[in-house]
Amino acid sequence: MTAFFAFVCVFLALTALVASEAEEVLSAVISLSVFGVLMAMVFVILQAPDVALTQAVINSGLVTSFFLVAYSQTQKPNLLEQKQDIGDGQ
Amino acid sequence: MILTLAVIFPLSSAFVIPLLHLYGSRGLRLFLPIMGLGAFVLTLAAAASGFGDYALAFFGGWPARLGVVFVADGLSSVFLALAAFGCGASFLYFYEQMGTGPWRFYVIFFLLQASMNGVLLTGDLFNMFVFYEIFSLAAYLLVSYSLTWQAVEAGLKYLVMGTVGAFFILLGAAYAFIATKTLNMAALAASFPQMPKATLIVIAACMVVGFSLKAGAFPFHFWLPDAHSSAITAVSALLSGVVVKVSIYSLIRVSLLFFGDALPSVFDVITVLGVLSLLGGHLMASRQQDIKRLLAYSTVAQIGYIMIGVGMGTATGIAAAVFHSFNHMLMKSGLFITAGRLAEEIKTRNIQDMKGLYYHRRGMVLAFTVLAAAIVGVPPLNGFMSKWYLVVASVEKRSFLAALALVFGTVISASYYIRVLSVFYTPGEGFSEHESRRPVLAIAALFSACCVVLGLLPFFTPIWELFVEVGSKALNTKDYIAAVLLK
Amino acid sequence: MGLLLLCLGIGWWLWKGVAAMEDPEFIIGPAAYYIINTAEETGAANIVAAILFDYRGIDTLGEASVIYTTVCGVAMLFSKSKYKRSSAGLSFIARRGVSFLVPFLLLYGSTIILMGHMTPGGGFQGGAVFATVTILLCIVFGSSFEMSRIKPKTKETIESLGGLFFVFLGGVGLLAGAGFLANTAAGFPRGQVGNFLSAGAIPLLNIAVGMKVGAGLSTIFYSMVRVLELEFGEQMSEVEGNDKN
Amino acid sequence: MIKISYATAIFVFCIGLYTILSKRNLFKTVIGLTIMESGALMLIVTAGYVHGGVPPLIPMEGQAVNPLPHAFTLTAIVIGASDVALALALVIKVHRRYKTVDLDKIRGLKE
Amino acid sequence: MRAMAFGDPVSMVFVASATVLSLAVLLYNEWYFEGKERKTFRFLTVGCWIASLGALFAQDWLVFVIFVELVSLTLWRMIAFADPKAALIYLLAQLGAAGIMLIGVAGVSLETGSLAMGPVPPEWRWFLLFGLGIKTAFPGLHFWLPKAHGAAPTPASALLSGFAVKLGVYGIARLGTFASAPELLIIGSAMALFGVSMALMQHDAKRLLAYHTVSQLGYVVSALGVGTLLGVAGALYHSLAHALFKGLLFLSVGRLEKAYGTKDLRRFGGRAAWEMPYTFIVFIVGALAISGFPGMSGFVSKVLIKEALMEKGMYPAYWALQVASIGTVISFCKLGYYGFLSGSKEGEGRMAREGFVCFRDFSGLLGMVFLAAGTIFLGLGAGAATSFFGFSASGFFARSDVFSSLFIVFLGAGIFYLAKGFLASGFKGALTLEALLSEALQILASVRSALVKMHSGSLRFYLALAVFAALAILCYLAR
Repeated sequence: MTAFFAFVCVFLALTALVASEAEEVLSAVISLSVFGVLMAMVFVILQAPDVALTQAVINSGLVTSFFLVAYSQTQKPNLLEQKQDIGDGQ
Repeated sequence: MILTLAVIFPLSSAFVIPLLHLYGSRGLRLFLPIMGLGAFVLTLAAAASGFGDYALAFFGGWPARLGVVFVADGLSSVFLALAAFGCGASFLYFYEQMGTGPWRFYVIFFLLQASMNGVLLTGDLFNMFVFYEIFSLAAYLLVSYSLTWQAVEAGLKYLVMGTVGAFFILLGAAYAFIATKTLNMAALAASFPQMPKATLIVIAACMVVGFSLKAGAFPFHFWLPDAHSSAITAVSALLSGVVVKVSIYSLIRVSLLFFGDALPSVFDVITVLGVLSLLGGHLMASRQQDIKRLLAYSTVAQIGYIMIGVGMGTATGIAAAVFHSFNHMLMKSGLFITAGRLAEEIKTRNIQDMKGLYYHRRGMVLAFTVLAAAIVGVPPLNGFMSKWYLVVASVEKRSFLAALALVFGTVISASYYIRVLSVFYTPGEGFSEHESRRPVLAIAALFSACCVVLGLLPFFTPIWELFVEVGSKALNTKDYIAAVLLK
Repeated sequence: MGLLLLCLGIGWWLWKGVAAMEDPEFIIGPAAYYIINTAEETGAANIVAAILFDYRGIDTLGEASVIYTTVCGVAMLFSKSKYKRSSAGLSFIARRGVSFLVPFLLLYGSTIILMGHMTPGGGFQGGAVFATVTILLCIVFGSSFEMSRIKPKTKETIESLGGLFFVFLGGVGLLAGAGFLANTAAGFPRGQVGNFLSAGAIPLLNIAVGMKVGAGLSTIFYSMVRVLELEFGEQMSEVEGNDKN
Repeated sequence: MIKISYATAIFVFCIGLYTILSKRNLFKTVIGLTIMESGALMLIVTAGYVHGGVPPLIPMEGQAVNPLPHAFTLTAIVIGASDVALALALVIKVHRRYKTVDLDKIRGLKE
Repeated sequence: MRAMAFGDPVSMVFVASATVLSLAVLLYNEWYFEGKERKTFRFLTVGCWIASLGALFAQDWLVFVIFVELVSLTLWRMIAFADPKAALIYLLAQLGAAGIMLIGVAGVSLETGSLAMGPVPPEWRWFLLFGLGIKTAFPGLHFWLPKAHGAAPTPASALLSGFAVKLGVYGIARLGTFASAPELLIIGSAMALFGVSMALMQHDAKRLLAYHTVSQLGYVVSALGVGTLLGVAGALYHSLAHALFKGLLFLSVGRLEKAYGTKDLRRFGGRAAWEMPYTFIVFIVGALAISGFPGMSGFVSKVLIKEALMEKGMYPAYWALQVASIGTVISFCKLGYYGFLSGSKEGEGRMAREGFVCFRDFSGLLGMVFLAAGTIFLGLGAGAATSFFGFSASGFFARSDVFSSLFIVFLGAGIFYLAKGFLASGFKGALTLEALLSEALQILASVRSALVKMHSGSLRFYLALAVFAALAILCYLAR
């Protein structure tokens, strides 16, 4: 059991390193969701089912989708000038 | 009962506002002042209940060791009063300026007030972290409320640094939990001395770093000038006056309860941070041209004063720190409200362009002068008295470095506040001649009056003995543990 | 390079802090009490849900208001943006497949919420599943379709009602004089451990939190995605095509 | 077993901290925040682990794991998620003004 | 905190000097200022008077420090009318002094449990002495005095050297126990010599008078240092006399300045003695008093101080004071000669008539006559004055004292007559303390610019510094 857990931990650390060192932000976000799934697996091994479920749904599910939306916002070439959007000089 | 209501009432009014906005927006104009007033009164009631003896509120009927408990003692009641007045003033200012248009601001404002009361009252470490997160998120949002690019950038930087600080606090709480498997502060305080020294060091470092990062002490203060100067006036008054003090309260509570006798060298670290912030804040403030940035750096310096008081670790030290926090709330909120309103009216924040403002807005500039004199430490006002008590506290502990830093700080703060005042009073070109609206003047006048009253009070009434008693009660943890756990 | 040293230094100190403590053989502190008395005191089979909603109920209320702050804040940040253009939906096969899948997802989410006090799960996880459902609709069918089905007004109402319901349940405990968020002490029926109608107020609180988290997270996603603009040119026609059927 | 997970948790925390400090892209900073937060979560959960433990559900066979850290981790995960959501919202707004997410160019508010 | 009670003889002396001087200055203001400035100055002078009364009647150190700060605030306001920058330096010096005194007072309240004014445990004596030193312009700490006097309008500098500096002396008097304090003696004589030597080098009338204030205070401080009742009496008497004749001298120089529009000795009209006869007469009274001419108040107090010094056999201090008084005589001959008698090329054109048209002109002179009368009364009525202190110095006008002071006066005049050419130009002093001060400011400015560079706006640097500080804290806690 410990050997399997050690393997998962090493893999976990690797995914974290990939998430931080990847050049392309998209691949970083994807490896972040993989990291979330692995973290859920670690919680299962540590006998914490509630936490595993939450981790799976929120960190690898919702947070990744927020990242993707935010990333697409910044990549989208602005069709029209966005001046009003920021509401400058309130 | 009162303690729970002090948190639950603002929270539920935050939940109610969207419904009111959607289904009965006419009612919003009536309900908002009621909610603001209710929150103010309940917070004061909670403060009053905690002043004499420990006031406890158990959640879910479970005793302290099992569930979460709200504890109001002398220390938290002074800070509750401080929060009540600060939030009340900012609420009044914003309500008078913007009315009920931006209803989302009020939702976040009430959440901030509820979570601030939560942090000041809670007796559970993790619960304090949760409430801490709420009011930090609310603070990030209020900073970036005006959506100008400065506010958004300041909000982002405040968020990233604040979250790193929050994770350090979470780490500290986690380590405390690992060692003692409980998170109730009283139970923790009882079992801290038996903890291995390595863990104790990690918890102390994490807590001090986390809370001073949130409070804006020197090496961690970089977000504070940007955030407090680019926020709108009501928010920067709220941030400088109240939000920063809550982190100071948590620092006092945690360092006294846990490291009072287990790790006394924590207090030397806090003193050094205090001296650094005092010198750094004043030096940076002395070269600012933007009046709100000047006031923000002055906040960093005043946080240094408070941390020097806390760092002494004696009853008079804590009393001086608490007294100065209250004074600083009065002075800094008043300064931000007056300076902010003046800056908004003449559409510029550069000090040099404000020449001759005295001859066009006499009331506001007079209030600004009294408050500036108070914050510099001119004798009859409260700034002087709190500085005097800080000097007494630091001399009592024979730490002359802190005492000399206090004196040096007074001298430098005098130099840059006088620079601002001299610009105000030199006759300059004509601004549009009109007096600010009634309520803002009333708030400014009220705050400067409080400064004068609090300055003279220690001569006639034993108010200082009250504060020393608060300090000594906060110091003896055994009394706290007995009150919370045995009942 | 220096930064790496900094972080490793912090890591080394943290490791020294943890290594100094020996591994626990048995459970000490309040958790031991919870494991023994959860069954008869709260009637919930899932001890973590009992802790979350009964022993330390105020934490969860704090938790729900953290999400509430973020939702209100993100909506405030994006409330001034003028562009409410629908994002392009996916191809026909994806739409048909997802429309088949959505009911099961909703069923799964509601089971997590309702069975929260017996099996691992609860308000947060169920609410998050509901949020994923709305996000799925938003991506596959385009944000205007999702907006037509679930209007932002209803989402805000659900969220606020959820919060008020939670505070109301807590108030019941307060009125009964047993402190805020009191469960069995405030008269909620404990019922038989393990079956559906048990554990007093915990299922109701689960529902309240589920409503709040579900509506909240989808509002966050919606207000972020709403301002997504269309690529100029080719995608425009494809969107009209999809909307017809 | 517990010491390994403590070590991994602390290592992941340090990776998160390193990402925030070293990377210039704002998204990487927010990713770093998430990773740091997950490291802290793992630390709390392993605090409750007992060798040969059983998940804390009432029909327990044998020694149950300490359920208290699970409640805290649940709360901490949701707090982390809302932090990230707000951070990303602000990142979008900052991008609108600066047209870039490079941290070294976002230095409008100086001394 | 029993704050207020009627003072004992020591504070009565200072109260008397404060009242007399502010009355004279009030009268002088009428003439010196016009329009709105006059109103504010009237208000400020009264405020300064009340604050100093508060300080003199205070029974406990904290209230004393509070009122002393209020006095310096009102004086700062007065100086700021003429030159805000010098005023700021003055105020910062006073605030620093008050702060350091606060530390001392805090120490006292800890040791003795009470804040009562009175002898102070030796450990905290140094703090209080340092703070009071800045107030009484000890040699090292007097950097603000010449700048403040040079810039201040005349009534303000009269008040400043009149009793603002005296409060410091009052503090030292309160501080002193009746044992002899050698450090006060050394500081006193150093002040006397330093003040006179710097005064001789000045060519700006007001700065000259300012340095003379330093040297006269040297007399008072060394008298306090003697520790006997006679010493204290001499010190108090001299400070009272000094308040009057220094105020007189400042006011008369002020009239010169108003008439000729310049303070520089080298550019006076030269026939001021004939054009402004009354001012000249009053100036002569002041000059004689300060140089200790028999029959003037200066003479009485100097004799008292010298007797006190001789009684305890402190010869080095005695001779230092003798040399200083010779120097004083020389510099006042210089002031009198260049100010009133000998003309210089540039000063020819200006003419000044001293007309007495309305009460305003008259009141200016009235103030000065009032002070001159006080000086003369203190000089002649010495017997009555000393009895007030509770001892009778009978043979006051002993021939030996009269002869020695006459000898000093004529010696000084002789030296002046011989070295007239050399003194006229007045070269810039050697090591001025300003250089040292600007050096300190330089370091401060470089620290500040380093700080400013740190606030570069980059988030990564902020976080890196935060993590580094966290590491430092960890290492400190673990040592």
